[in-house]
Amino acid sequence: QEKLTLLLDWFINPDHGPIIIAREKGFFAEQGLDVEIVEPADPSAPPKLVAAGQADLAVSYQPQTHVQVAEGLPLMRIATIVATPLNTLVVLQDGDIKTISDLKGKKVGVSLGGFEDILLGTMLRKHGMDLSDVELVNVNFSLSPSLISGQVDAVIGAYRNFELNQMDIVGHPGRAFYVEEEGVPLYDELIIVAKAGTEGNPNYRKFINALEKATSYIINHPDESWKAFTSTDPKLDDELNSRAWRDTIPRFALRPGALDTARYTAFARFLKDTGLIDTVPELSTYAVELPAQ
Amino acid sequence: MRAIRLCITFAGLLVLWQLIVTATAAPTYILPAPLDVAIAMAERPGLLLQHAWVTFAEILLGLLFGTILGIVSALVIALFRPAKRWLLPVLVISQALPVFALAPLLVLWLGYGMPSKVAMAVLIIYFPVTAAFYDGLRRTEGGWLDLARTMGATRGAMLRHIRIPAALPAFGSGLRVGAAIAPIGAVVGEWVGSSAGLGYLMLHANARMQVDFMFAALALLASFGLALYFTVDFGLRRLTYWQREQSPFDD
Amino acid sequence: MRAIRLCITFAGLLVLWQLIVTATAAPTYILPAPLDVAIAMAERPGLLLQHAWVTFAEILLGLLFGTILGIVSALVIALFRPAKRWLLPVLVISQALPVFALAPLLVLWLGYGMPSKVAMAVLIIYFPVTAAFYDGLRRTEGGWLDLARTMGATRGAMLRHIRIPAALPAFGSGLRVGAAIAPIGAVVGEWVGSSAGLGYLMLHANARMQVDFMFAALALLASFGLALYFTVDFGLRRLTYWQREQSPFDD
Amino acid sequence: MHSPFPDKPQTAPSIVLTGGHLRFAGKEVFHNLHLTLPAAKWSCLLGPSGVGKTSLLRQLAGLRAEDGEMEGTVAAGDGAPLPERIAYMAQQDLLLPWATVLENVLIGRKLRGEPIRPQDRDKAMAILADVDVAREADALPAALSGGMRQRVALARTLFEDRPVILMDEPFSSLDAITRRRLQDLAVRLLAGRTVLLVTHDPMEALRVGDDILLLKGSPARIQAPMSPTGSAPRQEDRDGLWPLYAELLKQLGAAA
Amino acid sequence: MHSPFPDKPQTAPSIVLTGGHLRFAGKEVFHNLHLTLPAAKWSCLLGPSGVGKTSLLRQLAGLRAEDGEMEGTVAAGDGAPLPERIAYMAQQDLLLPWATVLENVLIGRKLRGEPIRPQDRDKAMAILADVDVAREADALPAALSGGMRQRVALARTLFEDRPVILMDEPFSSLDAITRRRLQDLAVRLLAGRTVLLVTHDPMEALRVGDDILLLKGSPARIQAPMSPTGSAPRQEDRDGLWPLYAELLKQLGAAA
Ligand SMILES: Nc1ncnc2c1ncn2[C@@H]1O[C@H](COP(=O)(O)OP(=O)(O)OP(=O)(O)O)[C@@H](O)[C@H]1O
Ligand SMILES: Nc1ncnc2c1ncn2[C@@H]1O[C@H](COP(=O)(O)OP(=O)(O)OP(=O)(O)O)[C@@H](O)[C@H]1O
Ligand SMILES: [Mg+2]
Ligand SMILES: [Mg+2]
Repeated sequence: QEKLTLLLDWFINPDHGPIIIAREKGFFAEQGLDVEIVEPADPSAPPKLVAAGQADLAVSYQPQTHVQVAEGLPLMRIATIVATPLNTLVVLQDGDIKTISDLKGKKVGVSLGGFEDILLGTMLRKHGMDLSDVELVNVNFSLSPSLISGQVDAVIGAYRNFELNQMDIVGHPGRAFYVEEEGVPLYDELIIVAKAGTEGNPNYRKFINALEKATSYIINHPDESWKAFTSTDPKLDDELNSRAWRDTIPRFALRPGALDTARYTAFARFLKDTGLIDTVPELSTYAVELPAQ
Repeated sequence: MRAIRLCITFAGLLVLWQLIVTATAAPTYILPAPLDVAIAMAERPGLLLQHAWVTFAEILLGLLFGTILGIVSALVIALFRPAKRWLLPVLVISQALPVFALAPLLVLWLGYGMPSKVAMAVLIIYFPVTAAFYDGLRRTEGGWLDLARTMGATRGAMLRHIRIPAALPAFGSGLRVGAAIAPIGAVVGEWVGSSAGLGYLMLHANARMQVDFMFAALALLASFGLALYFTVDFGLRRLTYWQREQSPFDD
Repeated sequence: MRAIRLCITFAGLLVLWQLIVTATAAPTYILPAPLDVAIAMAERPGLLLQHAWVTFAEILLGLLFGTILGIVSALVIALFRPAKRWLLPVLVISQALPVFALAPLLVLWLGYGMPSKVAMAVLIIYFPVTAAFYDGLRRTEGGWLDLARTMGATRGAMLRHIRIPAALPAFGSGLRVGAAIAPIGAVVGEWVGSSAGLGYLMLHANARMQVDFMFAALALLASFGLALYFTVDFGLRRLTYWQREQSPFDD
Repeated sequence: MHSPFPDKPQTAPSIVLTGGHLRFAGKEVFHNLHLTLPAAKWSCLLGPSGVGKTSLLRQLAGLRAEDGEMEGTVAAGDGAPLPERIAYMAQQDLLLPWATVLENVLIGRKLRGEPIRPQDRDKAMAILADVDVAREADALPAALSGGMRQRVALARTLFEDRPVILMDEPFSSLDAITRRRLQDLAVRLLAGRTVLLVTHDPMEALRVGDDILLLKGSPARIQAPMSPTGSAPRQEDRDGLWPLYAELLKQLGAAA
Repeated sequence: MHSPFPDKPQTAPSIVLTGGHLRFAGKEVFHNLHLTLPAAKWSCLLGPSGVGKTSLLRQLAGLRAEDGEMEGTVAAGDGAPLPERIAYMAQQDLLLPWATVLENVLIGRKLRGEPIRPQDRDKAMAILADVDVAREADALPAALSGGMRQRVALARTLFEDRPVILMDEPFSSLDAITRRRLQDLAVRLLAGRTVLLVTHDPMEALRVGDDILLLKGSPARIQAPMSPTGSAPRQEDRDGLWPLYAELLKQLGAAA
């Protein structure tokens, strides 16, 4: 059995479906892999630690990866887990904000992921405003509470599969504005990165194969896979997760190993246009589609 | 008698808590009522305890190493003048830096296991202990030192038989603070990266808005913190047996 | 002379930092070298300073209120026996609860403005100050109290003219610790919710992997922490002017 | 000669201790002790070291024994409350290290919340001059010699100007000459007060005491072997103290 | 009578201070002071309170003045290093509050890193018995009376058993009888040692001192008015000390 260490971006949640199912259903073992999964609480740490060689793989985000690579981190995207954006701008359903234009002069809570202000700026520009028309407030991980309690009028960084359900459950349903419908190019929300230069590691391909098998298992057996998911840890079994699970299934990448070069190139250009990165490095230096073995 | 008083205190705290909930009309996802928390606790006691052990172990190890390190540092600073000049600023800086900023460094060096959490607890406990003990060491009564000098005391013996005992009450002050904040160290460490412990449980629950469960973990942590504080306090009173406490308004 | 020593200390710290970078071969995105940080600092001095003022104000206000609150609490606990029984456990619990856990609550109650950060700094500073001052108050030399009693001292006057001055050195110990950790309070507060301040800047830079800029903010914070500590230390020495410090191994 | 005290007639009460009892873990210091200090007289208490003189003085001053059990009642002969009429000078000087010499002398007024008026300052300075530490009025106690500290403590007691004065070895750290001078000063300033003076110097007791008390034995009992005649301060030769001195030494020796 | 000291012949040196100088901010305590303590003799130092006796003793003991400037050299007559041959008993008892009475007596050995052998314990207990606090050997200092504390401090000094002994008012808190007994004890135990005793009691100086020294004036100067004859401890009447006493008092009075 070959050992691999995988750093998640955050605690285990339905977004990590294929990874957990691959472990629970023995698809990793089938590939001869023994994958150790570590849950951090600071999503910005895993890429650093992978770059520093502290772990083999990390769960990260496509936008952040562009930025990190531009900042000099030796990272290589090798797989995709969630192939659509999850990020949304959320307001209270019965609140004053009906359209994005209503945000002028309001407070917008943000969980600083390094990218949310760009998203928001793009969305605002589409409605003839820019970032200086709102007040950005860092609310860290208290996105829904800060919105529900009225401390902010909107939050950016809320996940459509998660925060929306969460708010609904506590009786304060939210309304989402989808980023890709407001001027942001489509991107992969959750990806797997390795340290650049290690992509030749044959275990990575095996890892992707296991993910692929797990994803198709999830699509085919949504209920069994939910049971398998919660069997990892009984505290995952609650209403929020079960609703999130249902909402996430259609967003899992069916071909995790595949790389949509056009999507990555376009997104890099978008980031350069917004000024977040200065240069657009050669795509092959930070994203690959690993060949079959 | 003491047990009764403790129970009353505990009940009083619960009532206070309930009052705050009622008074502020806080929704459950902001501040759950004590009963909700008790239910959450009763629902998954095994899970809580299992994670609690991890955290308790981290706290105790952190307190142990932090205290040892603090004692050694204070001695070095008090004994060697150059050390004071160079070490003290480092010490203060180490304290003013938010541990969180150092967390990736610690994880990089120590990995995701228990060592990095213990290191975090050590970092937090270290300064109060060092600062207080050092303060005690530098305030030794001059007459005793003079006496020791005329007796031809060796540096080590003077330290052992005069300066350290004389500094014990001050050290005690510092250690009490250290014991009270040790839980923070371990929990912050767990937030940086872990897969077990009450801190992990809390963040996890918090991210899910299972605020009642988060408070259950918090309550467990607070109880342990309280027990630790009073144990340390008891030990310190033993250690400074000659100190008479003044409660001049008892009567 | 002192200025020179300070500069040397500072240079020494930079060298230490560089040594750590070199020795551990830490990559820039985990621990940047001092020069990188200096460059990052020089690039956007205006931005840094503008946010620094916010944080410094939070720290100073937190220290001020935390100290006042600590002094008052210690006095209440020392003076009223029932207060000791009931308040002390609350105090210890308040400390054993990780501020981080309370931070989201504070922010929800006090909003994302400065008050919630000041409250956080207050929470962090409060306990060391209270515990140390209380410790000092309960150890007043019995002879002085006896003397005061025979003189028909009022409670207040005894406190003012004997117990408080006698407890000042211990209070000083606590305040030094408080001053050293005050920056953490403010920064943690900013992490949980803010739109300005060095903590906000650090989160931002961290998320963008501008680690050199993050360390620039960190360096600014540490410098301020150091300055604050030594200012407080200087003030405390003035306050306890009659205390003779022993550095018995100077010669 | 000037007197720092305005002519305020003070009626000094007698003091009566009944059933005085003190025990420390496993050690009975005194038991069922009765003692009367006559009004407006100087009583001098002698006794071997460790017999319980300080403890007795503390009981009279209304202080408790830290680790011991103390019983008994202390009352003034005139039936009025006693505590606020006592000035107590302990065996240690108990100067506050953060206060200057002058502030230490004035501390009683501050502790009672009374204002410090210019005349208080003048009175304090006058007493400091009397005990010869006026030059150090603004110094901190740390800058004083042992004897100077004791003199400041004495000045503080004299400043209090109470009808009842309890003093525990007030002159023990003073040289022979200064001691004599301060005995004379105390006798003059404390005329008409009820005074109990603990001392180790039999001659001192004979010079200033109207009654000599002896505390001896275990548990300790009080004896009143003699009352020198003539008005204090007495002179060794003139007042024929030498035979009394020899007698007192003998009695003390028997006590030891 | 038993002696706790084994018969170890000690050669006590003479002590010479040259150019002794001490000044505190704005106050010259002494200046260009010369002093010789003859070998194996008792010198007794008298002088008004605050004149500088303690300071002089501290200089001889090799201690510095905390806030003052001290100059001058202290040397032993035999040229060998002095510091490790001195035992110093300060004006305060300086007992360690966390150590029992017995441990306080043994502290010198502990501080030098020497082992505590059974015979050390026996010797310490014997000295404690001599000064009459053996019963409190296991008590903490807080449980002792002032005089008992002073006796423990004396026991600690005697236990040190050094050729040079510097004592600052070692008997000041003791009653007349105990004081005499301990003077005799000290004379016996410290025979052959070079001793400097600061005292306020002229008779004490005359009873035990081979040389009487007077420190007086400002800046203070040393005088050596008299050397009583006959071997100590002398008796007031037998050894004709009374005329000397009168003379000494006169000189002290002139000094004050
Ligand atoms: N730290 C100091 N600062 C200023 N003056 C000081 C200090 N210490 C001592 N002195 C002064 O030095 C002088 C000598 O003090 P010292 O203690 O030697 O007197 P002494 O002769 O031993 O008196 P006593 O018999 O009262 O013990 C005193 O006048 C005192 O005020
Ligand atoms: N805290 C205590 N614990 C136990 N015993 C104590 C305590 N305080 C005092 N004693 C004992 O009480 C006795 C009387 O002490 P006290 O101080 O009254 O004596 P004293 O007559 O004033 O002696 P001195 O002349 O030496 O000052 C002593 O034998 C002492 O050991
Ligand atoms: Mg006494
Ligand atoms: Mg002296």
